Amino acid sequence: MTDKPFSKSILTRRSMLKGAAGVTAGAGALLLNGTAPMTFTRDAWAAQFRNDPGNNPTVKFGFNVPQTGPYADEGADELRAYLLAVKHLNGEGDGGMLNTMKPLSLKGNGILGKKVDFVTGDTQTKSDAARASAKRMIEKDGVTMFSGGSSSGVAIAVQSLAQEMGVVFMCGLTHSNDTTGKDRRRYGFRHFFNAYQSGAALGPVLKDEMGTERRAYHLTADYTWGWSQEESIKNTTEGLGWETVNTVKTPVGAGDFSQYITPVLNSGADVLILNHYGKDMVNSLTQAVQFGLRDKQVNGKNFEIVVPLFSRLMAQGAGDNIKGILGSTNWNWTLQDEGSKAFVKSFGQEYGFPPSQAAHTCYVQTLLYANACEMAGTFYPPEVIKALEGFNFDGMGNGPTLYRAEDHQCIKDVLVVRGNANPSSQFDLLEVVQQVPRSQVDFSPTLFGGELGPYEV
Amino acid sequence: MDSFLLQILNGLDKGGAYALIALGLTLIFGTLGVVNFAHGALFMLGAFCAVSLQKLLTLSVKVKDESITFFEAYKEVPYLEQWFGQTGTTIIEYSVPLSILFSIPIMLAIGLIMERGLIKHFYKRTHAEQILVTFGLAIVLQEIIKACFGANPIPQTPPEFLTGSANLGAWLGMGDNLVYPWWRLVYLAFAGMLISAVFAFLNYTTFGMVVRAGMQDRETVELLGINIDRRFTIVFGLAAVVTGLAGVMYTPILPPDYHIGMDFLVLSFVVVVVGGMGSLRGAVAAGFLLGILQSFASMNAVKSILPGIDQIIIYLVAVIILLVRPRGLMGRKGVMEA
Amino acid sequence: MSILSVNNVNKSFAGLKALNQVNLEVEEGSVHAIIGPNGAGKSTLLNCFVGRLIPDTGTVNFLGQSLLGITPHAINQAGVARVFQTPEIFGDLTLLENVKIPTLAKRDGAFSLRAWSRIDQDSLVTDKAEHILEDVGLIEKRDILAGSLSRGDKRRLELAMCLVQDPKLLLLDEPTAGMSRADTNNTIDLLKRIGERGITKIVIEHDMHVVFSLATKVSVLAQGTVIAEGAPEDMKGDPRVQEAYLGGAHL
Amino acid sequence: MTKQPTARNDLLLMAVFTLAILTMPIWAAPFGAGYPDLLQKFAIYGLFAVGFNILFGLTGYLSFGHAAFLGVGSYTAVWSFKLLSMNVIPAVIFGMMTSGLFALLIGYVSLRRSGIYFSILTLAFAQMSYNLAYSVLTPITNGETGLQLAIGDARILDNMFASEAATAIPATNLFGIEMSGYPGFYFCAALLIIGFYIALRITRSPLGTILKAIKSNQNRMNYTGLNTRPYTLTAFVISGMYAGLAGCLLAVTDPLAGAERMQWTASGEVVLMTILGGVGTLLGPVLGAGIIKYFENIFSSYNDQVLHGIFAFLPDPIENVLVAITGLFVGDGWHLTLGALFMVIVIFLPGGVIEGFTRLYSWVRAKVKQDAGGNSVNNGKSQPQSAE
Repeated sequence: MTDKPFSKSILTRRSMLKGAAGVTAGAGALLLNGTAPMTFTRDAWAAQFRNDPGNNPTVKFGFNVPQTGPYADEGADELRAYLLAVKHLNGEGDGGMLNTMKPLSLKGNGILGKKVDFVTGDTQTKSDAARASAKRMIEKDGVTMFSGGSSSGVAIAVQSLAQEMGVVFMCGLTHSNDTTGKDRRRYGFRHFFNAYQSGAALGPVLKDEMGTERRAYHLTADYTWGWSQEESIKNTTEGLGWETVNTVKTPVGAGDFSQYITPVLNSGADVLILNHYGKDMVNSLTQAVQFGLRDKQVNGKNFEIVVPLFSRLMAQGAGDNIKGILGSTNWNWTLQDEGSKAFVKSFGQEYGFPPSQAAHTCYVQTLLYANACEMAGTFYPPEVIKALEGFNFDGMGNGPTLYRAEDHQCIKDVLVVRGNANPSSQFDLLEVVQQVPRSQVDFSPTLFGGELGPYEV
Repeated sequence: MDSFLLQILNGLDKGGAYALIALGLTLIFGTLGVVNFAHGALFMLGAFCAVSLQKLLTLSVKVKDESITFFEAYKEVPYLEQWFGQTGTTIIEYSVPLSILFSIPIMLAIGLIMERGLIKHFYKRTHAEQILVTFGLAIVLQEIIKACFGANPIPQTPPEFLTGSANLGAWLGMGDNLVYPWWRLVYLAFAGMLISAVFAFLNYTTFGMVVRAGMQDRETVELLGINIDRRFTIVFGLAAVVTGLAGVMYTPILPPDYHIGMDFLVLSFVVVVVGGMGSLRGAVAAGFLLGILQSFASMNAVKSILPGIDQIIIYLVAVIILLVRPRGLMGRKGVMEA
Repeated sequence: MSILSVNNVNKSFAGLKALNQVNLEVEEGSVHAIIGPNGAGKSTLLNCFVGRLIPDTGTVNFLGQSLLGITPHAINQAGVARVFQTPEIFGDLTLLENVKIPTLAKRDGAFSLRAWSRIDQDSLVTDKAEHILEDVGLIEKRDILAGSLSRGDKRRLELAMCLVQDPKLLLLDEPTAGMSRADTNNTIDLLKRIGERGITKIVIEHDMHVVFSLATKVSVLAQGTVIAEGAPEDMKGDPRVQEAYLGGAHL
Repeated sequence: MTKQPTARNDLLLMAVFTLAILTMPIWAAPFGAGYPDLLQKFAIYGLFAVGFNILFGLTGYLSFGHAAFLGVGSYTAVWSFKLLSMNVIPAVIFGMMTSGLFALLIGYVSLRRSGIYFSILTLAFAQMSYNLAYSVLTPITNGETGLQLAIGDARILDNMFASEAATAIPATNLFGIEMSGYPGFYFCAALLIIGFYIALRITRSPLGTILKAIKSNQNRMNYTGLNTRPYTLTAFVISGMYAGLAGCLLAVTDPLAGAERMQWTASGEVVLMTILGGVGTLLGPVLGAGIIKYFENIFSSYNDQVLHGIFAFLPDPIENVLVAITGLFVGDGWHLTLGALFMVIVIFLPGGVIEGFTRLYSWVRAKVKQDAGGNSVNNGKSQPQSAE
């Protein structure tokens, strides 16, 4: 890991192509930089993109995950998955999902004959820190692709950086409609599902379990992801015939939610929907249960709580309070398809516990990018992007999946889960109620607007 | 009417928590004059005393789940349950109340060590240096906890009979919706008791009187041949215990993680300053005032008129109070004004 | 002509009468000592001259202008400087800087934005500051931090900070309090030399030695009221004064 | 004896500082910090800290809300990019103006109190700004995601001269020179040098001396004929504008403005930078900013693989032990190292890193003197503490 700060193209390719102005300005930098002008002399298009591995025996990936802050545990799990993916790509270990992925262009000898190397960074779950870390990977370490993240704000911020810099970003955990909606980017890809799909998947299950005459009360984290989820769930439930009693925004990181929970008691609502994630969700759910909401009878029905987006780590934090609560998730380790089994097996053998949904998504994203390079026969981003766009694959844990070309959203099965009332082990926290087929959670790519932007930057 | 009463209860409950945290800080910051940015860390350590005891009590036999072959999945049966049956289960159930006893000596020791080992040397240093060293300490403590317990919140449950809600409405004849969680009522009562105890200690014991005199005029007290240093150490320990207990008791309401202290740090400073530097009464009053105002600002009726008011109410009130009353609610002149 | 005239000033704190119908005329060029036992209201009276306290009733006029409700810095700008009982100086600054601050205040007014010129190249200010430091005998210490001075030196520095402004009226609150006999005598000499500049001075003092060395006029304050007034020699034997001190200093 | 730095000392200091900043890409490279983004961050946060020090270092007023001005500067700059032009000049001008105005308002109210009460007032204002920017002000700030550029932005000035509609989001530029990468760093560096020079001039000016006097003794100030309030307000607004400029530059080099820039932790960060480097010194805040940003970006990137690479020359068992131990302090443990560093510095070097240099310097000088057999060797011109 020696630093060769000046062997990388210091001037952006963009500014080089824009002509003299950029070169004069960069004169100071040029003095320090022997190789930058060389990019002109190479004639092949493939040589003109940022961080071209060229003749290096390795290709470098950047794994940008929260290592500090509230999502540090999730970030650690993501990092484990990435390391595993790198191992499998390089032909080490048991190969994991490389054995189940279809169609597969990868050969288990790295990518296009190059071994995969990686660098890591800390997003701190802050847009600024995440972008700074990503820029380090791009500018200093010379990564060809970077991936990671545990929140939509970070994903969107980093994704737009990817577009500016011309380096592909494979999103980690991000659930907001905006990521592949109004803030979609040509250089960003999302495997994770979105809030709309959560609503679409939960709808029929909610109808089966709770009927069509319900009165819902929303508590919503007061930022873009929360609003986007509230809207999606509201549309779904109102489509079922439910009435929305109230939607209340709560400050992020409020800690004590009691002042928002007590009004629910008198509202006449019989369902509480918590549009919270992470710590907020752990706290609001714990406190809602303490207020006895789940023991209540309203309108002759049992009071229910729904948490539209679940993760196993959150379930751990909420302890017993999660039992019996309905929600949706991208993936769960108890799935019995070949891909999931292969992944859980290699992850479990490597680390001694099952992977989280964030780990799964990060693992799959790495493999998908690698496979696209192999398909395209180059690391040149526009070609890789084209290979990923409209890519149909299977054997990665969510059934047959399409990487949609129009918005870079994966369309695949979504899981509706319930907090396990009777876990058989410390990891068995969520039981899968239904694997909702992808046809049911499909949506028009134009639904949320947005523009991908150009291939060439 | 119900909702109004409930918000008052919420406010009192929140206020109790704020007051307890601020009480510890006001002893350290308002009276010893140390800008202690590690105060949140004391709260966090208290909460993790409860977590540690729970982990200790639930040390378990691991019964392997044979259906899973890739890694060790197991059901945990705590030794206590295995050895003592029902009694063991009950002991585990009472982990949080037991933590009170468990945490007092630990927090006292932490407080004493912190004061003797570090803070003592910083009484005469500038506030800037106090901030840097205590903030550094807070980060270090936090990271140690993270290394031991991870970053994820760890759920804590109160004893079975305190898990549900008290049906206040039925007692008062006011309808079914006036319910309030038992544990929050317990917290409120506990906060009241602890605050009274601290007041009684400082007001009615010789020790307390000497300390209060020393806070007013350190030199004179020292001239009387009293070793005020040692007493300040004990006050620091006391503050650590009070703050730690606030943390222990709060765990069933807010599953603790390593960052919980930082979340309360700013708030605790605001409460102390709004209450007025050097005033214990002020800190308690400000805690309850801010708690209640925050609860009311979160009511839908209020929010529909002033959107976002619940996000800023604490700070808005702080600004108004400090502009109307230059030294907070009950501050003493000349404390930390320069 | 009187430079400061105080008419029927009253001031109470929480019902306690600190000043009771005080009348005082300070002649221009005089050294006017205000003496009296502890708690007589001397410092309270002084605070009414500098804008720290506002009298409940009555008037305080400086050169015909009312001082009531005027901020301390504006009163200073009008020409009133003050020396405190415990020297108030800028401990973190060098002696030279200490003296430059009042020089700047005198020259540039209560607020001016000279953010670009170098203060060490401002020869006008530097010369004046060095000159006054020489006057009070502190010039060798010009570059050390004021906080490290002895109490006597601090007092001299504070005097220098006041004198550099060429005030019309100088208020001295126990200028020799806590000083050794030698330091006291030095200070008296210094004050006498200042006297040659013709600055009007009001001195609050316990030390009768100082009073009789300096004052041209003495007012005796007791229980918030002026009970006697006159030349120092006349005051020496006045029975009212002796009674007021009640076994205090024997005059 | 406190030696007063002369104009010549200062000229030398400026020359050395300018040289050090401009050659940073060269000498920072061996430390793994020689890439544009981190260099930009060094310059930007250095500027932020220099400005903060004008308030805190000189007047002693500890603001815990300076991040608000950073945020306001960023938002204004991005809006200027969106509405007016991708040229950075209007962005910088408007950013400094709005943050200055904002500082004037907040300062006017907050400076009615001093000491801790002032700190809490500024903290409260900043937290209100942050909370509102994060939620109800989303139409202006784009909430959690942060304000970003879009292809369809108005860019009135640019579009007056543009021949065709943009197909991609244009880059921020200075009359055609793109402000990413090294040009962006040199732009920030130039502003840092200018900002540093202004701070130096202010410190040496009558204003600077008066501000220091306010810190030293407010009571004496009142009776010295100087009205302290406008002076402190001036310092507050100046340092607010520095913060605003730093915010602008964050947006210039990376056109995105997020609410988290205004959070109290961001305000706290600049306080820590200043104290870590040395309150009231000129160079200290720049150093402090550099140290903290270095830890955040470089220490956090060391993972076990990197460590194994570093210790590869050792026998395996020793290598593994060393990796295990150092692994605690880097990667996800970088916070721990930073916290420990804060404590070590303040315990052993009251006065910050600059104090360390000063001590080292006097130690070396004493040593040299000794070696020279008592002959006084005065090489005071190159002394590092000419910063003070």
